[in-house]
Amino acid sequence: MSTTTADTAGTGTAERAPLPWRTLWDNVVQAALSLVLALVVGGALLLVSGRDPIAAYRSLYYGAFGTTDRFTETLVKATPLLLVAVSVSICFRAQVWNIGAEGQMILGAIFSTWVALHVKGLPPLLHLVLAFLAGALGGLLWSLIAGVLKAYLQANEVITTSMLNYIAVYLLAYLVRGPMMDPQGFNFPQSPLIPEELELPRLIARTRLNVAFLVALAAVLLALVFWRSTWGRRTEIVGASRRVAAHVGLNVPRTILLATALSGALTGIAGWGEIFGLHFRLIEEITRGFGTLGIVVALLGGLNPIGMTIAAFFFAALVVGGNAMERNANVPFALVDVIQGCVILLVLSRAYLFKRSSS
Amino acid sequence: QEEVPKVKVALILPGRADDVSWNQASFEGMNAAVEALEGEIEVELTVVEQVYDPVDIEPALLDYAQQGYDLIVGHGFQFQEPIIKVAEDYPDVNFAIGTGFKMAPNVGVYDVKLEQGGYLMGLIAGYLTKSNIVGVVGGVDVSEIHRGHVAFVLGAQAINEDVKVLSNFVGDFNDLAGAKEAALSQIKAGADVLWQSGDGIGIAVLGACEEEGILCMGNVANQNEIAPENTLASFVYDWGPVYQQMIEETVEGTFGNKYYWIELANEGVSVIYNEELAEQYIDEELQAALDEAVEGFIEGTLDLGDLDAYKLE
Amino acid sequence: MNWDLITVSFVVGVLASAVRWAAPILYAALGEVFTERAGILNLGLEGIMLMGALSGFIGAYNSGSLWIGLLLAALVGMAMGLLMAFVSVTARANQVVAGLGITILGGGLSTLLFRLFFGLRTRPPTIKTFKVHSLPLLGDLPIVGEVLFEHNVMVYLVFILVGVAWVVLYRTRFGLALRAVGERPEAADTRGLNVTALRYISLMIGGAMAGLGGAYLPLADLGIFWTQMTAGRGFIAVAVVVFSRWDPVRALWGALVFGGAAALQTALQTLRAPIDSELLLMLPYIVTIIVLVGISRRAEFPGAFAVPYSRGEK
Amino acid sequence: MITVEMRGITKRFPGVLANDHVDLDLYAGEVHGLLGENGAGKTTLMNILFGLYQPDEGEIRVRGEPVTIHSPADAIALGIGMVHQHFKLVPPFTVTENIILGLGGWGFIDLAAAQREIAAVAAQYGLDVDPTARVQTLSVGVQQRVEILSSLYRGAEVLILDEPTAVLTPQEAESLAITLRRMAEMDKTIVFISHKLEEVLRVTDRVTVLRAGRVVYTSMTRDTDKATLAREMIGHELTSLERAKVLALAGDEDAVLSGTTGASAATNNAPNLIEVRDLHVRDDRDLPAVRGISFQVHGGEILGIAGVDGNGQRELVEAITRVRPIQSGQVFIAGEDATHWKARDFIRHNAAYISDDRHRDGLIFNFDLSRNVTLKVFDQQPFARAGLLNFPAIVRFARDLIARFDVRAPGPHIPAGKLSGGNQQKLVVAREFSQNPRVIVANKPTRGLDIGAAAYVHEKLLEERARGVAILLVSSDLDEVLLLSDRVLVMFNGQSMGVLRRGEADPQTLGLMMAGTPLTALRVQEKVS
Ligand SMILES: Nc1ncnc2c1ncn2[C@@H]1O[C@H](COP(=O)(O)OP(=O)(O)OP(=O)(O)O)[C@@H](O)[C@H]1O
Ligand SMILES: Nc1ncnc2c1ncn2[C@@H]1O[C@H](COP(=O)(O)OP(=O)(O)OP(=O)(O)O)[C@@H](O)[C@H]1O
Ligand SMILES: [Mg+2]
Ligand SMILES: [Mg+2]
Repeated sequence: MSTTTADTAGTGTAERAPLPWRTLWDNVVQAALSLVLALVVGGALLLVSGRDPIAAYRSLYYGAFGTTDRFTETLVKATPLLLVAVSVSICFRAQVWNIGAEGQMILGAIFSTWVALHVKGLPPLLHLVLAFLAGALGGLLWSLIAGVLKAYLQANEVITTSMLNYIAVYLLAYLVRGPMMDPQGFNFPQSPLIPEELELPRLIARTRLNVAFLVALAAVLLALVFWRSTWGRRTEIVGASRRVAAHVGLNVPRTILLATALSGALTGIAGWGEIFGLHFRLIEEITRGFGTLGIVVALLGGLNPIGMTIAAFFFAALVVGGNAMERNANVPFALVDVIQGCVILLVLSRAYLFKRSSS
Repeated sequence: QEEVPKVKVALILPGRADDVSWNQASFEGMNAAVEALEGEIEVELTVVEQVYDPVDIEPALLDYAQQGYDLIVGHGFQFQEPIIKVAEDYPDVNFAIGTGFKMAPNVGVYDVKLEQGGYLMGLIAGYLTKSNIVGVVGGVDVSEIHRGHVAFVLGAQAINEDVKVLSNFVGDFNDLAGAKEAALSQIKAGADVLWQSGDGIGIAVLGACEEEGILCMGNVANQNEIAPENTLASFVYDWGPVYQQMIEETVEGTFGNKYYWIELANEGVSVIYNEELAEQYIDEELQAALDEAVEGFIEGTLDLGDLDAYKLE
Repeated sequence: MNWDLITVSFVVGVLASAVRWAAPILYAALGEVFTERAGILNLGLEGIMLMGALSGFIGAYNSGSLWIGLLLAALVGMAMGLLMAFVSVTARANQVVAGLGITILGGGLSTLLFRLFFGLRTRPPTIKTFKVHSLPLLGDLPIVGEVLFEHNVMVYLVFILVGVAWVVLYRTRFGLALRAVGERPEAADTRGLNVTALRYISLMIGGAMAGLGGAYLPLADLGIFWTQMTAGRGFIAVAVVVFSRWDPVRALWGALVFGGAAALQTALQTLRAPIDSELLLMLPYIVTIIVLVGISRRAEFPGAFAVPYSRGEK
Repeated sequence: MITVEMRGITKRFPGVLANDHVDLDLYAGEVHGLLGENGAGKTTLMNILFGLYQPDEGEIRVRGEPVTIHSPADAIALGIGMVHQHFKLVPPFTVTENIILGLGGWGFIDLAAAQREIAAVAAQYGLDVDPTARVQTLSVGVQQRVEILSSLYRGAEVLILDEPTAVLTPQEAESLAITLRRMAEMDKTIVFISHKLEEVLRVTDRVTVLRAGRVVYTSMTRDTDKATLAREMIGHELTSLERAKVLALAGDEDAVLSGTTGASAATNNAPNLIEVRDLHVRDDRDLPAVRGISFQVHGGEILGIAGVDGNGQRELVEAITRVRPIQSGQVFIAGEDATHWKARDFIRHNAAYISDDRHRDGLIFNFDLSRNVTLKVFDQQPFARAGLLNFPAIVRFARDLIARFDVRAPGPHIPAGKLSGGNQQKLVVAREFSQNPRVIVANKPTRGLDIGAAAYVHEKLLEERARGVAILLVSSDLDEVLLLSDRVLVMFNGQSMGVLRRGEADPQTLGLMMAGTPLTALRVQEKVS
């Protein structure tokens, strides 16, 4: 048995060619309305806790879009969100409820950093590519654990992937204190820095926006192509009904494995991007929250590549702006979480709450 | 009338300001420093809590740097890398790292000699144990916590050759119930004096000792009141003086490229005893050992060696 | 490794610790059994438990009665369950994301409200917890007595609730209806049952139980509230439910297996097993996966698991 | 006495007017036949009466009182029960649990008492069921009895049966008819939906015909006949030629098709395209279901498999089509050993398969029609090039099939789940026939089709046979088997009771064999007597 969860968020199942624009538009309108509602709720909470909502939201907006620097931060945050969302959307369409992005990202980071540190004597570009592939491989292998357990032993992936997340966190903790610890690092839990020539080039000087962002956009293109491909179609059929898929001659376990593998590879790449674009060494907690938010982004984007791009950008703005609001408007950090939770729940309920407005 | 210099200071805490521990000590120390400087320097202070994830740290630093803050304090080892990176681009802004080892002309590191506390608490535990088993519980095996645990072992062994020291890490600073179970497990294994290396989980360890009726010691803040029947002493941090020093140096332009320690020598740390219990338990021999150790630390004659390299198996 | 520390008393301690680890998880898992039997996957347990912990603490702190704390925790948990019900049943949203949303919301809201209620303090507010009571006769049994019958009242209560849950689920018409709704909602619907209402109720039961499970931590164990103090127990509860195959009695075993792994991990650290603590900390999660794989081939998910219901009428 | 009056009932779905100002009166003590082509609106109308759908317009009165039926709970309270085409039972529950579900408050269950009560009701109506059996272990016929019993136990005065006989064996259908008559005598009202005209004429007291959502005809059954009913169902918009054909079909399909049915195209040297040797297969519960079956089907031949449902037919078909593992024995397709093939190999060898359960195996309900018709071919030219889908080609193909097979749908983009049952079946048939197969395995291919559509499928099968295709046809409808098959193999308890040639196969012999008497034994008896 599979964990099947129907999504109401307008996953196009009609052969109206690749993108159901109309559904997408409805989604955007409804999402915007629910966002407004969430901000109203958040505003009320701000008032209750004695803050000025207008000032707070102004600093949120400023924090996310105010200057080029702020805006690039939003894009930086959108990068892993987008990669994770594209990745999980593949699994989700196959009805594999992989919530293990967190762990897969960690493994991607571990593998790619290992290659950066331990493979010697390669020209930088080749070295970087190899590290990239290693990152993909790390994520792929970690996600395949759950994939194999699911495809051949029917182990529920919601559970296995969430357990694997914990295991990955402790594995990383172990590595940065043990085998991969920086010997010159005064026992700090981190690896040595990767060679400087492997750092991803910045797209805009003095900002953190780097090539990983382009990789995320490439993943979106890849997803657009994927859903027009026979492989994508096989994945969808297996997702829609394991039984029908078997009857029309598809190899169901293999399709599940391929979907989890592809998904894991993309998430692993997200881990690679964080290390090679931002941190330049293995540290703990690099992925906190991306797994969850990436999943949210995927579903709010209706598992549609374009929808997810919008959602990723939006959530990145919310997070970056939220953090700024916390810093500059003296809003308690917990309130930012509350607003985020409200946004998620309201946006999820959008089709119900705003039924009329879009039909 | 002389004009009072103005300084904008941002304090970034990785946890809650009311955690009765690491973050709270910093929060209170900074407020004390600001107050102490009143009239001399006008400090505009911003505090932000729960900036824990590396992914959020760098944006926070950048944001403050761009807003023209003069001193940005990151209260934890996870701030080291981002601060080193950002500081390069903002040479006019000063940055302080709470525990670390990297510095720059505009970056200083402040840290606590927790090993001093660990050693003193180890002496007490090693001396008072009847079962010859003592224990220490921590959140995560990292930087000053690691040094503290190691020094605890050394202290206990220094005073009691036969002592066995148990050491548990909970893996999560918020898992209080897990910390309590770790303490209970040590008690079941025979430990009869416990210490803890702070953070929220420390309170849970004190709770376990209270429940089981054994002696324990506090850390970071004066925690003697939390379990007054059982807590013999607390190793207390006071970041006020170093924060004050850092702010003053920011005004003077001498900040950076150095360590700002709180230690016994500058009274940044101290042991506060629970009077009633101290009377009962701390005899002359123990007192003498403690005094000697404190003296050794202050004079610099007591050297524990390279604690970072010491592996707690 | 300190073999000499392994005494009878130590081993008994490990087993009793397993029971204590299991108790709050079991509360949440029992409730989730009802929820999932009705066809809803509530991944929001973690957030609901945190809200339960907070409200239980506030209730007890202000009233001076732990029982009022428990009542409040159950009510607040129920309210969170209602929220989940609205999103997943009425709005028919994806349950995985809805649950994650509830978790984020519960985590933030509990911290926020704690700060609003108690402000910034130098010392955390505390309460006296439920005392440990050794049961008459049973508590005097050697070994078993200390492992099972020397606990606080919330541990005994959850044991009783296991039986109650079993009876309700298998011996009452309500339980039958609930299982039908999760197995084949259209069958329940055509027999005049209100699928929506039953799913709401199942989520309210699940929420109330998760609230109690969360409240266990401040009221029965620690005496204080702490941000994120559930530290993943809500997700573990979901795992326990799946590997208990939606059965209250097996959920008891499942929670004990996890509790046992966690207690064992702690014990091994205490004994200074020659493994790094980080690797030992993985133990409970690895055990969970292994147990899950062991039973998965036999795990018959409720027929309509995680599938929203509608009559197909647009 | 009038029990139910429906007045001006109108129900719209996106793009479809399912019911258009329908008036319907139901009397106590009558069996009321409801007829109409696939998609005419029969199920919709009854779902409205049962509270599953809300009408857009119109009024319902029960025993003279105007009522609003918001849900099945309301319907049940008004004494209305419904047995759906697709049963709504909880498979892992026992019969008793299914029947008492939703009744008697929320408290403790007194299982013994409930079982006694159920047994009593069952006895009263002559319905034979074991109250302690798990529903998932019961045959379709028994499951239907559970559904009927469940309504009666709830005190239903009005019982709606949606195509109850579509899944029954002739014997089961007969016993159902008896039960219905008995209920009518007890003054119950029964609505009987069916596509089988003879049955309707035999069982009902009155009939109503729906066409395109409208009531076009109502009559006492004794005042009407097959031809009239068929004409009313099809309507007058057809050309006279088509109408003549359909009417003829309704009257005597055999005669119309005789031109093609008579002689099999198979000759002795026609290739042997399907062969099964000593096949053993297990069912979902891992019990032996097929126990040593062997046969061959040549090109240009239809081999019928007759048998009471649940005697291993499904497992046999699934083993041949390679969606179920083979225990032992061999399967050959077009001369190749297919024993170790995958379903994909079967399909790639130009073999088509129509499953008897379109819900589970055949269609993806939330995929649109174009996706559904290309499920097996989307990765082939011209639907895919270089691994990418060619959407225009796919849509063109779908439009073409929809038109050719007369699938009543607003277009290729609507989800398959929104089609009426019969049109869903047509969609499956269209897909399977679209690739010019050499081998066809069809399990109950006309299940749920109206007479016109069923005749169309029959015609198609015969056309394919004429093309030289080997066809394995499984059906529990004896008429269908007899009409189409060149030879008939009767299955009982997983084994073959023997093979009859066309002409040898008469309903009586088949009946005996289906009940478990091997042909050899019959022959011996014949000789003896
Ligand atoms: N998951 C799958 N299920 C069914 N068929 C598949 C699947 N993946 C690939 N195929 C089929 O296999 C063909 C070749 O794909 P691929 O090269 O990936 O597989 P393969 O193992 O080489 O298969 P083959 O046995 O056909 O050579 C595709 O055109 C497609 O029809
Ligand atoms: N839930 C629905 N959503 C959209 N359209 C529907 C729905 N249910 C039925 N329809 C449409 O309403 C029309 C009538 O369908 P209905 O199922 O009542 O036909 P029917 O007479 O029972 O046909 P059949 O003999 O094939 O069972 C059909 O065109 C069908 O496609
Ligand atoms: Mg119908
Ligand atoms: Mg190939």
